[in-house]
Amino acid sequence: MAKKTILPFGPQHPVLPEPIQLQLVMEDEIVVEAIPAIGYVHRGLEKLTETKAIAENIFVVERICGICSFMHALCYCQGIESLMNITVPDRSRFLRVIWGELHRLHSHHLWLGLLADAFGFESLFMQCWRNREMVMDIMEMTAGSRVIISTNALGGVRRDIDSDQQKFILNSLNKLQEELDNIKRVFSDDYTVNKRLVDVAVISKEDAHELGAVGPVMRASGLSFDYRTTGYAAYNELDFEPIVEQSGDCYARMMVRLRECYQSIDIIRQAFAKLPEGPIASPVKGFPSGEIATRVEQPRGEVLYYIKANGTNHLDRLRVRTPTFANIPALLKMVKGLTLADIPIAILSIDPCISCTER
Amino acid sequence: MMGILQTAATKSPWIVHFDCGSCNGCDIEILACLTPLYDVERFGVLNVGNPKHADILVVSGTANYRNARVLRNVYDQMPWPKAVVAVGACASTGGIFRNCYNTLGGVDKVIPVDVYVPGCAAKPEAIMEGVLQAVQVLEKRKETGETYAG
Amino acid sequence: MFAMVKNVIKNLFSRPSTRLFPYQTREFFPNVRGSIDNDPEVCIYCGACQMRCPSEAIVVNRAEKVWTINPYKCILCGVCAQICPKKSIAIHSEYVHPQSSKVKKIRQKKVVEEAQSHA
Amino acid sequence: MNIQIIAATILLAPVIGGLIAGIDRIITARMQHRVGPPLLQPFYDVLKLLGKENIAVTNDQSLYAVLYLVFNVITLVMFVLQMDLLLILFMLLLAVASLVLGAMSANSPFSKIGAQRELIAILAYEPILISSVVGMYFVTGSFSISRILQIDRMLFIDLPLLFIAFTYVLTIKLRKSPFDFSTSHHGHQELVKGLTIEYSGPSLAMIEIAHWYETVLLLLFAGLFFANNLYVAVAAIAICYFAEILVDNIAARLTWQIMLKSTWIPGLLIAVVNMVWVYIKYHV
Repeated sequence: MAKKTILPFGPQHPVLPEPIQLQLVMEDEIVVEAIPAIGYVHRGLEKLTETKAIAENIFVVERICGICSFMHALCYCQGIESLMNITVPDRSRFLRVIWGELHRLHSHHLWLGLLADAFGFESLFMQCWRNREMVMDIMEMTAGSRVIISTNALGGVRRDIDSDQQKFILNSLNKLQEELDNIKRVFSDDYTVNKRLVDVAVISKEDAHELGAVGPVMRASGLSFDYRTTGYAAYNELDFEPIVEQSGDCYARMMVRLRECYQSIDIIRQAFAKLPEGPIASPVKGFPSGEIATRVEQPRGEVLYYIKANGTNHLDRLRVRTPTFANIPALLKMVKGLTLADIPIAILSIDPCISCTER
Repeated sequence: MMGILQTAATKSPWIVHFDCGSCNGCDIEILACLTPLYDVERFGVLNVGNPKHADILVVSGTANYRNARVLRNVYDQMPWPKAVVAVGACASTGGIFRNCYNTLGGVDKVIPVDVYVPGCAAKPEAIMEGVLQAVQVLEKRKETGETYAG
Repeated sequence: MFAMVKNVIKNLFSRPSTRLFPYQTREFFPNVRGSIDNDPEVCIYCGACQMRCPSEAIVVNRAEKVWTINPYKCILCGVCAQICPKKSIAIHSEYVHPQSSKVKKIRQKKVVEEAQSHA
Repeated sequence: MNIQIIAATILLAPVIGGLIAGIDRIITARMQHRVGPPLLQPFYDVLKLLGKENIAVTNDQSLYAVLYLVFNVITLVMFVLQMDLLLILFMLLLAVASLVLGAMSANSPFSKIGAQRELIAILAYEPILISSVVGMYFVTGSFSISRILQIDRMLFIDLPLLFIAFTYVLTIKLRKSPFDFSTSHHGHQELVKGLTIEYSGPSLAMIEIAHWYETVLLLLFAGLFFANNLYVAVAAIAICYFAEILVDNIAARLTWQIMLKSTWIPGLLIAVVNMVWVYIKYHV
């Protein structure tokens, strides 16, 4: 009978930059149980939105998470817009898709780098983050800020992308695709990488469905579901298929995200090809009332916003269910029985965003 | 001999990063500082991830009731001389989350802060500049032999 | 097994992609949100920016015609510049430099004191 | 004469070791498309650590750090004085043992698991190290370095497979990826810094300096395979170390299970094949 050790994993840990604590109960190096302790990032953001004006809340919800901030703002704006029956101009719908996919690109690159770091592949981490800087440059050029781009507004977007910028973006994306080919070969073929990813932390199709996994975690287990296919923003006019892998292990989750990078590049190109001329925002008058639930597909999965408005400039209630929250049951199932060395990889494979989850 | 020790202290600032309730925006910019385009290792900066090895504590995000104790712990575990850099509007004053019910405000409510880096999210250039300023603080502490001041 | 070798060797024999900050500063893109400034001569001290600032970083004293921004509270959303009726608030691409204390940026109308003394 | 050699070794080895570490860091940075730290960075690091506060969690911890350094110095001095190779290996083992004991003495799960992994690493590389020494014995008829150096034959010609096995375990000894699971050069692993997590300030500096001695010793050991020609030996050491850096940058960290399998099955196999071959060649 092995002695049980409790390893406090976090809240300050270099592999996991975010403060969540997992108390790993271990027998030798096998984890028998993982007890999460959360609340380190809880700020009380939902309550804050009730005191701010509706338009100001865009900046608040953007700061739920710095990595997928655009998606949060998009989801919020779409909710308010449908409450107020605002039709968004066509150009801004396409611009939203472009920025959304750029965010997905940067988020997935970030994740690929962190995954490489988690299995100790420092040069691959550097390579991913170097490629990511191309996307960050695009963000900085088009939106004026690298991370939290604040381009969403009620009724449309705040900034336009002109033709020079469009040329720059498409050039960068071509370069990015070449670089992606380089790292894809490493991620998919390298012997040591495969040793660390294949058959680690498997979630079966049934489990993924039962535990309510979302996003790449679900798609890696063979369930074809992507909220973008329902056609919010301009996705209904673009041609893409949800990316699905069958094996449900860390390798499959990595492959889903890697292939989604290519998909995002493709979607951005399509969106630029179809980008209509016209205004970028429609005027917004009055205040919303009623309640609504809206959803958007984030890099990590689908996010759900519940908004209750009462006809004044303040909301009654805003509730956010983030993809990481939905994926945590799947994570807790994964980590049981893993060795300690696989724990960081398993945790990262759901792409946890604790600041989303705890708000 | 002491002179060599002092110059060495300014050439090898090891950082430990603690995310206190940040939205990840500043965190990923801190990480971006380590990556090829910014490469803080040029100044000898390493992200050691272990407070016992670190000289500079880089904090992002607001302190809240839950993580204030952890933040204090991380700070206390660092060997003297040490310096603290607060990255981003949240770490400096609480930023947009200042009025949330669970936040205490800036991290200077919990630990003494030496350099404030503004921005939301702070640019990698600003973060690097902040770390280099903290190095100056370290040098001064080394010279004066300042010890625990609270 | 050696999929990474090609990348690594290519990196080894090409110039590093590092931006040599602070020895070389990079040119920011136009319209980058770095710092917020106000032209005290154009500003009418209406206080609209104070009202709309999501993080309450701007304080306008209408009586004494003083406009103050705390860059350590500012989240650089750009709303103030967008809604300013006189367009006196400008966003510069140069970021606010780190400091050891939280210094506020104060913009004050210079002629104010003279005008008051005449009155 | 001996005292001069000993003094020169003790003074020069950390300089060389530190420079090697500096070159290593620059080449690694370039491989990652970065500029990297200045060449003297490892010295700055160590000098800085020496000037820092020493936080010890147990009484014996700092003692074990000193012991680790002392044993490494003794091992290197023994090597330079051309003493018995088997004895040198055992002294090296003592050095690692004090590092493990130091990690075990701290009541931290991270450092304890790091220590356990280091013990497994010893289990993996020690047979190969011993068999390469035994292989040298079969060729030269002696465990003593002074006798080995007198042979005017390149040992590599007789022991190519053992040299390959030796460079393989060199990755474990130098704590390079893919086998850097007990402690690693950068802190981004599940054990943070593993073995050395509880050390700080001067004790950590001592461990760093000890690493430099160890690096010099191991590279000299690799040079022993080419001992009759100095230029070839230096070139071989350089190529060997470059290969280590390259492997460090092209591989993910593996688990100790894979390490044990790969050192014991193919590693020991080629070592034994080589040993049998030289035994038949020289003794039958």
